Formats: sequence, C-alpha cells, structure tokens
Amino acid sequence: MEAFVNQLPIGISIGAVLLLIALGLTFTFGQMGVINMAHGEFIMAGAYTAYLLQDLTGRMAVIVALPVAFAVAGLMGLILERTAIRHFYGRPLDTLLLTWGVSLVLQQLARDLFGAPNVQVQAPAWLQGGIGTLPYNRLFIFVLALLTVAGVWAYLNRTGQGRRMQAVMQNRGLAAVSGIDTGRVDQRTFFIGSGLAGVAGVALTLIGPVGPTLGTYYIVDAFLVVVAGGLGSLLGAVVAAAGLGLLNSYAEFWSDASLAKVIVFAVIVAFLQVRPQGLFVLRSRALS
Amino acid sequence: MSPIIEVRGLSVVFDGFRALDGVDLTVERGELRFLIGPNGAGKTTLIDVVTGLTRPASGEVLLAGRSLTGLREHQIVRLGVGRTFQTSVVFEELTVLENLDLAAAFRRPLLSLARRRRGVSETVAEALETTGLAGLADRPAGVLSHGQRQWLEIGMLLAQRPEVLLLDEPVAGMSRAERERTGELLTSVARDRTVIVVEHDMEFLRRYASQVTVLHEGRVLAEGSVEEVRGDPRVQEVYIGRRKDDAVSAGS
Amino acid sequence: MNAVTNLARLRGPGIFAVVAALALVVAPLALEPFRLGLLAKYLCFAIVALGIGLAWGQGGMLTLGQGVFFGLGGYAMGMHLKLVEASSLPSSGSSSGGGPALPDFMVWSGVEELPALWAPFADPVFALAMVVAGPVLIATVLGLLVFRQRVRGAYFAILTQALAAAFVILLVGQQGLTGGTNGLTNFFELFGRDLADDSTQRGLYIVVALVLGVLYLGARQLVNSRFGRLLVAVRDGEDRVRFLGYDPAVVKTIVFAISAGMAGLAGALFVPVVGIISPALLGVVPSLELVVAVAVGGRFALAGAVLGAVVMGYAKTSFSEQFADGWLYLQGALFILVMTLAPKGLVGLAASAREALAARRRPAVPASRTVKEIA
Amino acid sequence: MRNSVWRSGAALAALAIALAACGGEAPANESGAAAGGDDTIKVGILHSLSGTMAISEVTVRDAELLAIEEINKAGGVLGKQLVPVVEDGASDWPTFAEKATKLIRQDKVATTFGGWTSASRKAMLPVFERSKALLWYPVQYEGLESSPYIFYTGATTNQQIIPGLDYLKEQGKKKLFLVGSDYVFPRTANKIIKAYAAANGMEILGEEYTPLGHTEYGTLTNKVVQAKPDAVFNTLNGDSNVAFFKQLKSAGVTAEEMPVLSVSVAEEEVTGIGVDNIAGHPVAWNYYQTTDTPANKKFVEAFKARYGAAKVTSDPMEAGYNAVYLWAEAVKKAGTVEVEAVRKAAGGIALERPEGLVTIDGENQHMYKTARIGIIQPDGLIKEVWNSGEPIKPDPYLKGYPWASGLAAG
Repeated sequence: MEAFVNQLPIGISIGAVLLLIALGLTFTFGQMGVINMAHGEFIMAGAYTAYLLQDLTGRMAVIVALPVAFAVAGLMGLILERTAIRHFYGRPLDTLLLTWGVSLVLQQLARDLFGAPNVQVQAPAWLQGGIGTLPYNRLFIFVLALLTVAGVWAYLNRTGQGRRMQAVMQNRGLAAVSGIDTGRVDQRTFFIGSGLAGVAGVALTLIGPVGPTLGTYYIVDAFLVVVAGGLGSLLGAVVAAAGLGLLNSYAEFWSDASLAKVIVFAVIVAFLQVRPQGLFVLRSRALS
Repeated sequence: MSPIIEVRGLSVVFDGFRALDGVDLTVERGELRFLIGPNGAGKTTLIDVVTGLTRPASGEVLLAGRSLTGLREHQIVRLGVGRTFQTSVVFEELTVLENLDLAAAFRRPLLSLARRRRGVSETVAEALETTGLAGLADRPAGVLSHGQRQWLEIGMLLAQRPEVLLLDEPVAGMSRAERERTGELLTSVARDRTVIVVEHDMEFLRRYASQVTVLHEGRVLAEGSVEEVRGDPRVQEVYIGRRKDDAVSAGS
Repeated sequence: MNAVTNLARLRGPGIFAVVAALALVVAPLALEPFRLGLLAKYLCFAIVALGIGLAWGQGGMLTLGQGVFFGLGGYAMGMHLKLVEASSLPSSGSSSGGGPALPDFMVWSGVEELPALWAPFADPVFALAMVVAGPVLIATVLGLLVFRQRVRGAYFAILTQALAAAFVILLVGQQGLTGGTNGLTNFFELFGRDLADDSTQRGLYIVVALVLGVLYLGARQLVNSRFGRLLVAVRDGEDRVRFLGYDPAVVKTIVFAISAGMAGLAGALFVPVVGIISPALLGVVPSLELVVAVAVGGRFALAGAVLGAVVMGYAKTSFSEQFADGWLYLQGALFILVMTLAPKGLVGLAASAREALAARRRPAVPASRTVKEIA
Repeated sequence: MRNSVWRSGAALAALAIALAACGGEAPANESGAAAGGDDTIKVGILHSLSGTMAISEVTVRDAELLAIEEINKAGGVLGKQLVPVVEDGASDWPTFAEKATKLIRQDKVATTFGGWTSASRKAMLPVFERSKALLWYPVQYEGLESSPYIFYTGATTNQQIIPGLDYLKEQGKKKLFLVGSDYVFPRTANKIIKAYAAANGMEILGEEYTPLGHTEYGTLTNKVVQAKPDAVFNTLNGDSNVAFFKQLKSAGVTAEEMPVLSVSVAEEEVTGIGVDNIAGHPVAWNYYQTTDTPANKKFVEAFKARYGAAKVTSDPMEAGYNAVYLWAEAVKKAGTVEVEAVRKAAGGIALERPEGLVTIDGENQHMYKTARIGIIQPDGLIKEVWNSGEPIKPDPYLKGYPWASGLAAG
C-alpha cells in the first residue's frame, strides 16, 4: 500500500514529462497532420539552450531558458516549415521521412557544435530536495506542464489566433475561403508546436542527460501519447499522458523497466482496438 | 414477400445533434425512389446508415427482411447493396477499365485475384457500353472530366450488379443531355432492381421519380407521388422558408 | 557510350536478364570474396526493401517495423545454427547431465537446460518453416487487429515503430533465451558446410541473389494482377474500396504478411552471410534506414526498392570507410533532397531524365509536358 | 513508363556493381605493397566513430593513435613505421564484424585494436578466430571468455567487480542494491555479486535492470530508497547514468549514507552527469588520471598536449594506449609481426604502464592489473582511496574463487 502511494506522484510526474514532450506534437501532428520526427531534436535544442545560457545566468539558466528555448526551437520549427514541410501538406508519411532526415542532420550538428559527450546543466539550488518521494524538480516539471497546458488551452480557445488555428484544423478549405490566411496559421502552429518542444527540453535537463541523442530517447513515447490521446485533442493528450505515466510507473514497480515498456505498448495496441481514433476524436463526415 | 428495404425507427446522433430522428421508410422491389429535402435533412445520413458507413443510435435497417445492423460496409455490398457518393471517388491511378473490373470482381474468390486480368468480362463490357466510356477504357481515371467521373462511378455501381442501388446526387453538375441519359438509365435499371436516389433537381425528379420521400430535420415529412408531395403544404412551407419563388429547384 | 545506348534500347525482360546475368555470373567472378559478401548483405536488405516497396509503395502502409520480421527470421535461423553447432562440438556442451547441448551464450548466461522454445529449432525443416511462418503469423495477427480498426497512415507508422522498439527491449531483456544485446553470433557451419569457406560464401551469395530474383518476379506478378490493382485502390481510397465489396483490412493484412515473410526470409539469409543477428539490427533506426533506401530508389516501382537498398547499402559502406563523421549528414541531406526534389526516387529521376532527352530529340513534343513530368 | 523504370533500374544496378568492383580492387592492390611491408606495418583501429558508442570509443581511438605516434617517433617497430588504418564500427555490431573482415582481408593489417561493448567483441570474435588474426580489446568486461586470438587489456571481473565488493565489505556495507543496464555485462556482474554476497554474509536487497538509453529513474529510485541498502552497486551504462544520478540526487540520496559504486563511470562521464550529482560516490577501475606513476605523468601530459588541455584520461583510454605498446613489445620479442609468433612471444611480457606494472598472462591472454577504488572529487577527477596492493592475476572464469564455482561452468 505504501508502495502504491509512493508510486502515485512518480507516475504523475512521468505523465507530466510525457505531456510536456507531447504537447508540441498536438500542434504539429494533431493540428497539421505533420509527423515531425525532428521534434526530439527541437527538444534537444531547448536543452542546449539552457546549457548555453548557463554562462550568462549561472544557476538560474533553467528559468531564463524557458522563454528563450521556446523562441529558439520555435524558430527552428518555423524554418523547417517554410523551407520544406509546407510542400508536403496532405502527405503525412512523407513528412515523417523528411523530418527524420532533418533529425539526423541536427543530431550530427549538435555533435559537431557541442561535442559528443553529455554536457551538464546545473539545476537551481532551490530545486534540490523534495517532499517525501517527490523531488522539487519533479514538482517543478509538473507545475510547468500544468501552466503550459493552461496557456495552450487559453490560446486555442480565448484568442482569435487560436480560434483561427482550430478552424484551419477542422476544415482547411472552408477556413481558407472564409478569409483565413492558412499559410500564416500553419507557420504559427509550427512555431508554437516546436517552441513547446524547446520548453520540454529545458525541463528535461533537470532529470536527464543533455547530449546529441537526447531527442531519440523521447520521440517514440511522445507520439504514443498523441496517438492514444486522439489527434489534436488537448484533453486527450493530458489524459493519455497521465494514464501512460501511471501505467508506466506501476508496471515498472511490479515488474521491471524493460517489461514496463512492453506492457505499455501492448496496452496501447489493445486500447486502439476499443478506440481506434484515440480517446477524444473530432468527428468528420467526409469520406477519407 | 417482405419489402426490399425497410427502415424502422432509425435515429442517428452526431455529438448531440440528431441527424436522423425516428425515420421509417419502406421501399418495394423495382421502385425508383427519390429522397429529397433541404440541406441537413438527413438524406445522405440515411444512405450512410443503410450502407453501413454510419452506425445508428437506435432503429434498424432490413434488407429483404434481414437486419443489416452491425454489418460492415463490404458485407452489405456483398448482400447486394451498392452506392455512389456526392463527390465521385474513382481510383485515379487505375484505368477506367480497371476501375470497372475491380467493381465487377468482388464476388470472385480472393485467390483468383492473384492472376493477371485477361480480356474484358461481359459485365464490364456492358458497363463500358452503358456509360459511353469505351473509348477511354485504357486511360487512367485521373484524366477524366467531372461528368465522365460521375459516369464511371455509375458504371462501377452497375458492374457490381447490386439488388439495391443508392445514388447520392448523381446528376449534379451534368448537362441536360447527360441528365436525360442518366434518368433513362436509372429507369431501365429499376425494371429488375431497386433504385434510391438523393436528388435536388426538380425537373429530373418530376420526369423520373415514381415515389418521393421528403425528409426534414431528420424526420420523414411526407411521402407519395411527385404530385402528392408537391401539393403538400408542409413541404411547401419547408422549401418556401428557404427559397421564395420556386418550390423545389435545382442546386444543393 | 555505345554500350549505354544499347542498354537503353533493351526491353523489360531483357533488362532483367542482363541484371540477372551480372548478378549471378559476373559479380561472383569479378568481386573478391569480401566485396561479394558485402553485396550479398545488400541483396538481403534488398529483399526486405522489396517487401517495403509492396507494402508502402503499392499498398500505402508505411511500416517502420520491418526489423521485427527480419529479426524473427534471423533468430529462427540463428537458433538453428547455434543448436547444430552446440551438438557437433562436444567441448562447448554443458556439464549438467545428459540433456541436449547448450549454445555458448546460454552457458555463460547461466541457463542450465535448453529452453522449450529452442528445442524444435534443432530440426532444420522446422527452423526454415519458422523463418517465414513466424513473421507471417505475427504480421497477420497484428494486421487484422489494427487494419480492422482502420488504424492507418501515420497511426500505423507510429505503431509499427513502437512495435520495433518494444521488440528490441523484449529481445534484450531475455538474455538467456536470445543472447541479449550480443545477439547470436559465432556460427560455424550451415547444413554441413563451413561458413568461413569462400566457396560457401559464394554459394550463399548466389542463393541470396536467386531468392531475390524469384521474389521480385513474384512481386511483379502480384502487382500486375487484379489483386495488385485492388491494392493500389486500397492505397488511394481505402474507404471507397469497401463499397466495392472488398474488405481492405484483408487486402492490407495479406500484403503486410507477404512483406513480413520477405523480411523474415531476408533475415534468415543474412545470418549465414554476415554471421550475426542482434537486436541492434532490428530496432527503429535500421527499420527506418530501409524505408529511406526504398524512398531513395523509388518507392512506386519494385525495381526502385531493390535498387535503393543496394545503392544505400553500398553508399553506407563506402562513405563510412572514407569519412565516418560525415555519413549522418550525407544520409540526412540525401534524404531531405530526395523527399523534396525527387519524391519518386532515382527510378523516377531516371525516367524523367530520359523523357526530357527524348523530348529534346523530338522537339514536336511540347516542352511544358516534360516540365510537368519532372515536377 | 513501365519499361523505362525497368531500364533505368537495371542500368543503375549495373553501375552499382561496377562501382563495387572498382571499390574492391583499388585498396587491395595498395595493401599488397604495404602489408608484408618494406618500411611500414599496417595496424587496424576499429572503434565506433558514429552512433551512440562514439562518445566513449573516440577517446580510446585517440589514445591508441597517440601510442602509435609515440612509437613511430621512437623509431617504430622492427625499424618500420606503424600506419594506422582507422575504421568506424558505427555502434553497430555487424558493422564491427564487417569492418574487421575488411581490415584483415583487404588491408591485411598486422593486428587490430578495437571494440568497446561486449556485443561488438562477440561479433568480431569469430572473424578474428577464423582468420587467425589478432585483436586487442581495451575495455573491462564480464569475463567468461578467453579467445586465443584476442588480448584483453582491460580488467576482467576479478580485477574490478570483486575488488569493488572487497572494498564495500571493508567499509562495512552489508546490504546491497544492484542497478544495471539490461545487457550482458551487468547481468553477469550481478550474478558474480550475488554469489560473492552469499559467501560473505552480505544481503542483496534488490536487482533492477533498465533498457539501454533509459532515462526515467523515478520508479527505480523509489525502489532503492524504500529498500534502504547500505550501498548501491551500479552497472548502468552511458546516458542512463546521467539520469540515474540526477534523479537519485534529487530524491535526497547522499554519498555518505548510500554510496553508489559504479564500474562504468570514468573521468569523461563525470562532466555530463554533473559533478554536483556524483561527487563523493566511489568507482572501481584500474587506472585514474590521478594515478601516481611516472608513466602516467608522461601519458597525461602527452595526451593533453596532443588533444587539448581540457581533455581527461580514463581507464579504457589507458588500456587502449597500453595495448599498442604491449603488442609492439611482443613484436620486438618475436622479431616478426606474424600472428602465431607474436602470440607466443606475448606471454610474460611486463611493462611499467601508467596504471603500474602490467604483465601479459600467456595462459588466457588477459593482463595482470592492479585494482583501484576511487572517489569522485568536486573537481571532476577521481582520487584513489584503496588499491589491491599488487597486480591481480587475471581469472576470467573465476576458477580461483570457490564461491564462484557454480557460475562459470554453467
């Protein structure tokens, strides 16, 4: 019973990490249907941003880096969208392969710029320690995830930009004839989606390695969250991330880490049998 | 003998919106039945339910007394119900002939499909003839014009040799001459099979419909011959509410 | 130049004969054993690529988990070879009583009795059957599960990718059964022939080339059949196909299973050719690399898939020999370029280049048409 | 259209074969001249220069190249200069086998230095054994192997794992928790640890494995904290160490109350993990940058001069550096680079190396090495706090340890 109680915050904090890394994908994958395999490398870019800012800001780097990493990763996403992805709309599988190529290049670039070994990002002193089994840095990630979700929700539902974004997602053609500049909306969507990856990257420096292959550790999990949550559904992503986080933590507690991963995969396949479109779907009447 | 299509108390709900609300409909063998109604009346949804594309919240559809509930689309096709779509979908990379051939071949055992097609089967030849696409048989369907695509789709439906044909706005965008050809074709098909057509075109309706069902807001508003339906004050009200002059006019 | 023009005048079957002759006669004579072994390896990958070409190019199923099936075939073969070797070498046999001899890695993993899963693989017929049956069975079950629920496109790609990741973790975790990260290695003989022998390797190469040739012809036959047309129809309009009375889930499952079977066979051939099968070969990255190869070669033509696998395999070997660090850049860049500028791959490029040439020779053809073809 | 596809496909395939043929011939001719050699000897260097293992293996390659340069400067071997042929194993085991084949058959190298992971060694082993060629493998490993064509210059288990346990026992740590990456080395090491514990009155509270590259250690940390062991024996590999130590630190675990003894964390990994997170924890190796020998002073100076002052040296690098010198010594003794002669000559060769005296055991081709336990310092270096006093005779099958009798034979 004690173990059960102890695993609960761990599961939720794993969920928070999953949510942070997947949140950007609900934009790029969910809203635009682009399978961005370079998402992991945008996460990495965020982490390296925190690393670079250390020289200027010392131990506060993690906080200062949040907005900066958002901008850096967002800009990288924007460039990717403008130069390549915009030619690929409606061909999601091709974007998958294209962005995989991009991710390879970015990984090697990071290796050449920062060296192959991991680098260190120092956490602020006030993030040391914790309450019971819940360390402060986990708490920080949890709060950050909540704030980010709240921000994304407000943006999508309370601003004109966000509403236009949703309009384009639901019916691109109709949105275009209603006078929405869909190209501009796409840019914005990609900027935000990639920027969120950067934010996730900063958060990950608190708990994981910072190196050129950082992105590869998270990319598969991130996509699974979006798939289980339902395309483009914010609520779905939140519920799926929390569910997968808890599942992961309990499965690992009662078996081991390797088996837990296999169990999570099996549960997702089984789940898709019941809800093939994920938890929350937007219905559409169109044939394919 | 039971009617070929019987719809009982059919309701469909999309996210709280009742697209169909307790629809009953009976179509006898050999009928050429038209479904009309303003936008959002539930015409296409009704066809979708009959062909298995949409699951009803309640009610059922019977084909010659046999319930279609829970069957998948292809199983319903195999029972003899075929359909076309509002925006015609043909396989652009395949030739016209291959499109028709695939439509005709679904009853063959799967293994025999692994063989290369040799020659043109009678059914396919007939469909080519009927649709006037024989000259384009070996062109990819992607190069066809809008009207030709609609014909190809009708041809594919014919090649399936179904008991019941459901057509969703088959003459939209067709020229007058093409409409006439379509109307005659449907009339001749309806001699030994059953045809249900969703259509807005009033003139087309007047010339070819034997029975008309009017849907409005998910319910059956009226049913009968063209004249009866036209004379129905409720039908007039529904249409006049939207359009001042002519009762039921062309367009969608 | 003359030879090239003559070559260009050959027709399909003629080309196939020329390539077959090159592969079966010229290559074994002209290449030294080490290079021939490499070519055999590329051809193994080409067999997997052929399956990807079928599933993805023709059927629209982007499978990022072919490594799983490659692995199932490879491990089936590897297990057989290990058991044969263990029983033929008394020195590596176990000291724990009279049970069947254990493969070397089980001895150092502390496994004392031959696991039940392994025992039947001592029989060559069973092992060879499992090479194909295992992947086909798993692909069929998985295919029916996901395709019936209309999981497709990106979802399918992501699922297969996760499958590859999970499969690798499973293999690595069961060290006593699978050899863990080390995989299975150190094979001595194949059906009584010494694997280190050059003539065995040459024979293996010919077997691989023949298998590839036969599978290629079979795949072409399938693509040109009614079923092949149906497959294209499923790719371009799965929902419409339902209303033609076919179950797309069945069509897709069959093709997925065929591609899985091909990958399994390729894995089984790979093991004696390269001498190792390990989880590193089966994960997400190797699976993706093969998809990349197919895209580079040209996914819409089966020949493109085969060509892509050989070219990319060769490029990887030679470039990583010259400048190791640059390989990732090159692979990534090549891929970005192909996807953006030549989505039909090398085969598509070659086709449009020839058309442009033909157009210049015959100025009567309006230039706009060729421009459109290229774009 | 269909024909055109056929045609271009065939043309390109033909081209590829032609290229492969050319690629095969050119170097072969070149090597023919150099192999038996007028004034040069080719040696192979085969490490991962790309992929996940590149982080570690590149440094070993650097150390080996440094040794080759030094030997060449001192006049070479048998009066001939060494020419390194460097290949990339790409963190991919079949590639190691493939490149090993290339080095042996095409470049005809006299010997090869290479490998890091056990998997890469296992993949190369049949290639070297069957070609009767030599491999020098420079990394500590799980033992239970003694190939006649491989020289093992890193520690085997009785020179690293068992001394580590001896140290913990001396420190009075009775309850251990085992954490490792899921592959051969940790699993074998933990089996030895369990047998040792059973024989020495120690208790194993838990044994956990995570997949390679795993970065989520919340649950595992919780398990460790709950079990309250006296010490943790850590066989995690690579990036997982970073995540593990970060998350352990933030869970409030300190080196004083629960030291984590690592056997795969060396000087170069410390920066990435963050000195804050790991300072005070012990590690077990045979060499540290701070090891106080004249040879090491020279080695560290030379390495920094060659590759930059910020570079650190570590145990596997030193083992790779040693390998080149040991082979050169054996060649001198044999008077030829011929493999069988070198193998015979190698037994008994003893050299003063940076880690102290290293002697080749002719029986199993492993080295006599001194075990050293160090504590990670706040400056990122490692300070030795314990050593075995004298070089330990290598015992890859642990035949000299009665409690281990159940392990090796199977």
